[in-house]
Amino acid sequence: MLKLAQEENPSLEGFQEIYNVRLEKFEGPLDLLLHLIRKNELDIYDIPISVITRQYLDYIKLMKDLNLEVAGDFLLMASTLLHIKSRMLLPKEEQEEEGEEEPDPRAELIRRLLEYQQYKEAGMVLESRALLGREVFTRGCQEPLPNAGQVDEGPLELGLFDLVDAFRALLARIPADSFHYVAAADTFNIADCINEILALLQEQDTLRFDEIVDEDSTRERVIVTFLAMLELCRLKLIRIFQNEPHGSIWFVPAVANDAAEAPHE
Amino acid sequence: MSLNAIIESVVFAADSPLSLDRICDMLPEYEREDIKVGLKELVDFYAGRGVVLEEVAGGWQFRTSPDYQQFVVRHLKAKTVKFSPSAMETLAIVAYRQPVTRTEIEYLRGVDCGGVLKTLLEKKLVRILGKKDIPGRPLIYGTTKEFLEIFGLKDLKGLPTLKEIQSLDEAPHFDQQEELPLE
Amino acid sequence: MSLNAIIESVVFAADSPLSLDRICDMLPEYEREDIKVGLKELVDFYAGRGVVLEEVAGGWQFRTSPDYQQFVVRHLKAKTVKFSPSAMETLAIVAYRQPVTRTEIEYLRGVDCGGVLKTLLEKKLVRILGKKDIPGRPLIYGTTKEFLEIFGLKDLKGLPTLKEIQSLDEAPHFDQQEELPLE
Repeated sequence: MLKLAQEENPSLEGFQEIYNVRLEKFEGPLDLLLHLIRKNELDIYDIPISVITRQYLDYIKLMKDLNLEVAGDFLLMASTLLHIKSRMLLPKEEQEEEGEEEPDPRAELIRRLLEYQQYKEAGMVLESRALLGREVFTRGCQEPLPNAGQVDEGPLELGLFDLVDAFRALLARIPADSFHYVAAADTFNIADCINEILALLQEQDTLRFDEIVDEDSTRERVIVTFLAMLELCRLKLIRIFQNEPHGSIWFVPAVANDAAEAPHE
Repeated sequence: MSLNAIIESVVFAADSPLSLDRICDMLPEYEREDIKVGLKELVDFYAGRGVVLEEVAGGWQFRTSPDYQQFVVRHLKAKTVKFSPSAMETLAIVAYRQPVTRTEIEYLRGVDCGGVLKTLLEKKLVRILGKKDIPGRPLIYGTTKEFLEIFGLKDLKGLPTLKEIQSLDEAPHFDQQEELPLE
Repeated sequence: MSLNAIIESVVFAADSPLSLDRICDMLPEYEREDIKVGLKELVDFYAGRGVVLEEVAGGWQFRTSPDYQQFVVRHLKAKTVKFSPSAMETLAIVAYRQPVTRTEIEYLRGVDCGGVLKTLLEKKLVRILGKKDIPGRPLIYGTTKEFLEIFGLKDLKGLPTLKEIQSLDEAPHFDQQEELPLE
């Protein structure tokens, strides 16, 4: 959102006087609500919802009048406020029909506002600390050390984001069709299932089919697991056993873990 | 050759904070207790000087004292660390609520946080901890060691305590906010 | 605020040795003679410690005393290892595409990966899963348990998907957010 200095928009003066709203940079709808509450010296625990809703909507309208883009988050809050307002207007009897003691429709909003305020403030407290690179500095010169170049023992320091980011960068370089499919998390697929089986086989030498699927598993999951198993078998990554007809299906890794086999490519 | 001088040289030469464990590993000929005493003595020795010994991000590091900022920055090219209010709000939520999902952060802030989160990930202040064990398995976020280093925190327990939820009129008024320039 | 502490902080934070001229330029509020005396006093103050103030290459710099070199070099082994972009990329391919052959990795990266793969194998981040049942029977690679440990993952399903990371760039998804209760 934008902050507009009054002098830049003389035509707004009247509007601002009437509504006592000043355009500022707000971090979001909660920030704006807190501002309105503070400005009107309202009790946050007992927000006069119709007052605050009206002012909030006025603010949104002002933004629109100024052709400012109103973020969806602000509109969403507007509808939440209207919803709360309408619930407050419901006659008591009707509320009682729905169940026992209806909680205050404002309760959730109040809790969010209080919590938001707490974190907003915590952010400011953090920001006011003496920060490395701003108030404090570490040694600037490199310590001249012998053979500092060839070092690769010591603990690894890696982040997941770095890993995915590396992959992302790679994909950006590569024509999309070289990748048939890249992990999707939302549905259970064969690739996931293969990974899961491989991961399990890292921890144990044998695995039973019914360890992976149980009665609660969906039909889809059972089929996918079975297909994954076949695929692994085809890749000669696992071997499959069945001791008796209709008995448990057992998997064992086709290659012993970390076989002494060196890459001889 | 005094143990304190050894600790001093070792901590000085490291390019990130050295934990007590690491120092002990590096100096197996000395007792952990003696190393601890040494660190304590060094902290006292440097107190009030231009360079101080501090415990940050679970380790020990020499840093300039904030008192001398105005002089130190004179020759450093302005690579000033700056955080927008939205970055700080998001960072505070991640710091205090970790492990936390994006949905939770967005609910708390009331706005979309994708862009901010990505910036925080890129700046290595926030990291992906893994996935939450709930349907949909959303990613969960937490703060990094760099976060502790930059904010000069010993560990997460060293985070300033959150103000108890109180009524608004008692809360401080953040007047500085009004000065925020147009982006 | 003593001049000596100011000089100390300024020299410590500088990224190269600072000449007397330079220090004088930086501290115009102090006399050159006083700065010279300050430097001299600091040299004496640090003499015999683990860290000393020295004049090198025409400038002043703090460095570890040569007497403690034997301890300081132990660092080299204790330093945390960061990965090169090529190692990261290769690891990412193995993680996301396993089981994968070297040819596939090289096809994707467009460069030879023998060296990087070997490093990853040595670091136990990647392992040989077996041989692929195609002509030539190439080795196939996958990630290890150590890989999961280092990244703090419970299992491979904990890997963030590209879709999830990309969603950080995407437009706000505020509409789904409304009903989500926060625990």
